[in-house]
Amino acid sequence: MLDKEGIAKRIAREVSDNSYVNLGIGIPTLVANYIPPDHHVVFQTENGLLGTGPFPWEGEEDPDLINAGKQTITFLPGASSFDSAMSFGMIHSGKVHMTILGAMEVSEHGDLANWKIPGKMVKGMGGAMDLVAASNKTLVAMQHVNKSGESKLLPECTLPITGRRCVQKIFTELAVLEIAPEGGFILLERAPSVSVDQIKNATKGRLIIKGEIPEMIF
Amino acid sequence: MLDKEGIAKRIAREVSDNSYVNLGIGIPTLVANYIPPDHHVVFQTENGLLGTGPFPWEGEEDPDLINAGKQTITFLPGASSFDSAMSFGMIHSGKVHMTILGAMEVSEHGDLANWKIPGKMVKGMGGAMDLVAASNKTLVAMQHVNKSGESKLLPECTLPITGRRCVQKIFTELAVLEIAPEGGFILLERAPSVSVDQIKNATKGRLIIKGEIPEMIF
Amino acid sequence: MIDKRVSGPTEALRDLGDGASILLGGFGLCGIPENCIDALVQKGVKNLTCISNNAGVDGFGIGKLLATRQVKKMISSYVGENEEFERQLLSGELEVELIPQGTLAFRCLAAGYGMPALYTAAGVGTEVAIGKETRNFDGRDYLLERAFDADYAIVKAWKGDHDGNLIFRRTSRNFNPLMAMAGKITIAEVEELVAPGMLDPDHIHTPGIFVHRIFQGKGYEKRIEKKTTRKR
Amino acid sequence: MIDKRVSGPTEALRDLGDGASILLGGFGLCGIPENCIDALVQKGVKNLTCISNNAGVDGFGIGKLLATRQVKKMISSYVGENEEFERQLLSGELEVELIPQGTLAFRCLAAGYGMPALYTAAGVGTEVAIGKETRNFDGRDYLLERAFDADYAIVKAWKGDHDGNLIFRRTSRNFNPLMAMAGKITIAEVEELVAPGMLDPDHIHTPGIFVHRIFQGKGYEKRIEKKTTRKR
Repeated sequence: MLDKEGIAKRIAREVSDNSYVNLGIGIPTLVANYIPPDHHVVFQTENGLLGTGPFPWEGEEDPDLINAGKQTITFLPGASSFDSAMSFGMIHSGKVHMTILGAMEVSEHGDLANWKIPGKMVKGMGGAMDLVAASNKTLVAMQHVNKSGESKLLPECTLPITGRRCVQKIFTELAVLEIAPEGGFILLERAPSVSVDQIKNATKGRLIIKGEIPEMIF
Repeated sequence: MLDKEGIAKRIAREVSDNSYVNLGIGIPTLVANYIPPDHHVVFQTENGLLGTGPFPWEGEEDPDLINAGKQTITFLPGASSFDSAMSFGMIHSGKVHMTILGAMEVSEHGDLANWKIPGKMVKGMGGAMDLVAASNKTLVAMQHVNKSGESKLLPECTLPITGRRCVQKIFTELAVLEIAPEGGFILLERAPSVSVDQIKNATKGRLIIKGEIPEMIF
Repeated sequence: MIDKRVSGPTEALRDLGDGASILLGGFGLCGIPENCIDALVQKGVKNLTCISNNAGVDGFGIGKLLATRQVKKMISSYVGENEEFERQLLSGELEVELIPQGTLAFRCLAAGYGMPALYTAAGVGTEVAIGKETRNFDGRDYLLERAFDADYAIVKAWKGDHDGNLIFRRTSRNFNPLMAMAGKITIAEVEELVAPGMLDPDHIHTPGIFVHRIFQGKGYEKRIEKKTTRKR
Repeated sequence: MIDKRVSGPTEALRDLGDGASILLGGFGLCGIPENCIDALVQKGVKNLTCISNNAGVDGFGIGKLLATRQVKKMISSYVGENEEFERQLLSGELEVELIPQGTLAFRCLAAGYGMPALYTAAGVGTEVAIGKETRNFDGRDYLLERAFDADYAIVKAWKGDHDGNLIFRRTSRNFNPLMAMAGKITIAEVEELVAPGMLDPDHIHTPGIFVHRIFQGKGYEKRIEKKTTRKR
């Protein structure tokens, strides 16, 4: 079973060389730490910067320079700043190749729910509905089950959705899964020392198992 | 009867203090020379500059700095440059208060034709269809009759139109006229030593004459 | 050129009355018009509709206007950092419309560019789409979203000149240039106000034609919401 | 970061073949990609669809591509300065689509921003509206115009860096940043190519994400179409 760092590390392998990527809050943010040093990957933050760098040195925080999670950041040589329309423009036109974000639920058709729980305080969708609607690749990083032990991989989302048929792949503490074109979660990889049965038990939506399922490689 | 400079001089009186204005090629370009010195008027050129200045000194032409007529220009302190989308954005949103342009024909409903003569080489509408469609004020500067002596103020345009019901006022060598809401050219002013009959003879569309018509004041 | 200078936030907001709709620049607490928000609190105008990506935090940013119950309605994409906001929302005192962040940006852009509406893929098939036209182009669905039609835009820039030209710094740009274009009356507060000619025309993000009133703000706190650092 | 450098126009245009549609930046002869135009002539590709505000003059700019009969169709707003153009148009050798200048700009913007279409008031009730949807919003009519879908964009900037970030100078900006966003493959030639970090992020007009290939051009003539001066 993977911890958050492990999930991030596995997702990092999905990030192509020479690509532009938007990372959501939580596990996705950690992905940046695991990009191979010889890979050229530029991170976009949707509040208006391409080329985000590491956190600033203590005492060097700039209040005019934050990421979409409102954290103080730095920028790398070759960075560019822009307004929110251009930022979401490059997202919607698919120039941002990949978005990695968290989820409350994913359906076997690739529907995503991650912004609203009826009856609870709603914080808002922020940029998530834009990011998943764009014609780029959407990867989800999340726990396989919720705090009550219920599967988050479902036949249909029960929560209000963020986007329809937008998720390509899901990365959890147990497995890597891909959405099948005809619906269903294709099991691609098991986390180290996790059995197929464990994954079956934690997956409520249709799980598609073809042949031997390899263990993840990092 | 006015010459081109006279028409430009008369139009200059229509330009409000603290306004942004776009000038077309020909007579309209001359209007800039007659803005009262205490008036604050900023000229926009739709290829991407607010705050155009006079022509450069000889030898100081900058090929990267031209107006929409492709002439070398300068810019004034407080100028700003921008791309063509922002330029036409500020036109379409009505932030550019006034456009002054030439015409081949104007109809008594304020339709304008100035871009195409069937059978002749068509050069294109450039920015004219945008300028007249925007919710700002459109003034026309032109000769009252064409080279064949035919009126250019007509019941309906015979040439392909640039925009419908877009012209507010017309300034010719003979007169100042306003488009009536119900249609027709309201005669507002006569050029010096021009009679109402002369204007009647040169106007094919419905001419509306109410009371004594004053001579232009400059 | 045209001098847009006013003496300060009080003069800038002189005609802003109860029930006004206001576009407020900023993302989180980054690039927010601190001086104008304080002046709105002091002025005490009520029943405001505030359109802003976020709603500030308790006691700072738009949070100040929420504390004094001056806001009737918020239109935002994310409002998670404010307890008073949550209280008013749950008690029904505050009306909230949540819209995708890109839609917020594009609706400003459309207003600024004289476009009545725009098509975006964000929100298709979600509850955001309810009551809106969905239209298919080339096999993909899009929602028709209308341009904003707000009375005022209040933005904060780094530098500005007398003509209202604005330059923003780093990610404090965010919604500010878009909202500046979209307001019927646009008020800009700047950290540094300079004479015409001091700014390179090519460096200007918002041409002065979009700005109606400008002043140099005072005492910017620029509060940091989440200070994250590396240790040396 | 991502290195977009290529050796020159030949490498930049390596996969551009017969029948390609190309967005070409510039207004008149101001801000046109001189090096790439020469390379297109040398390459001899045929049946091109060129989308550019103007069509150059005889012997310069797109006029060079017209002289060699490489252009099948021009989409422009104004084409008045070119005799060879006129000859080919009247003889039926060349297809021409004239569109309003703002529509040209907005159709690029829409493509760059992932919007399938846009509404504009330009051309309503004129022959430009024929075959297009006209729609009323709040009492005014607008035309529905589609985003461009061009194979290549070829633009010219003043400065650029290895990441493809671009800065334009004065009115040579014009359509260049819009077309840069709209091309499926975008090629930028620049007067000065610098290392990443040499350009202030706030000064960049076109973020490098929109640019696929960049090189430093040579021997810019920057011909002036109408030299107008004051005498001292």
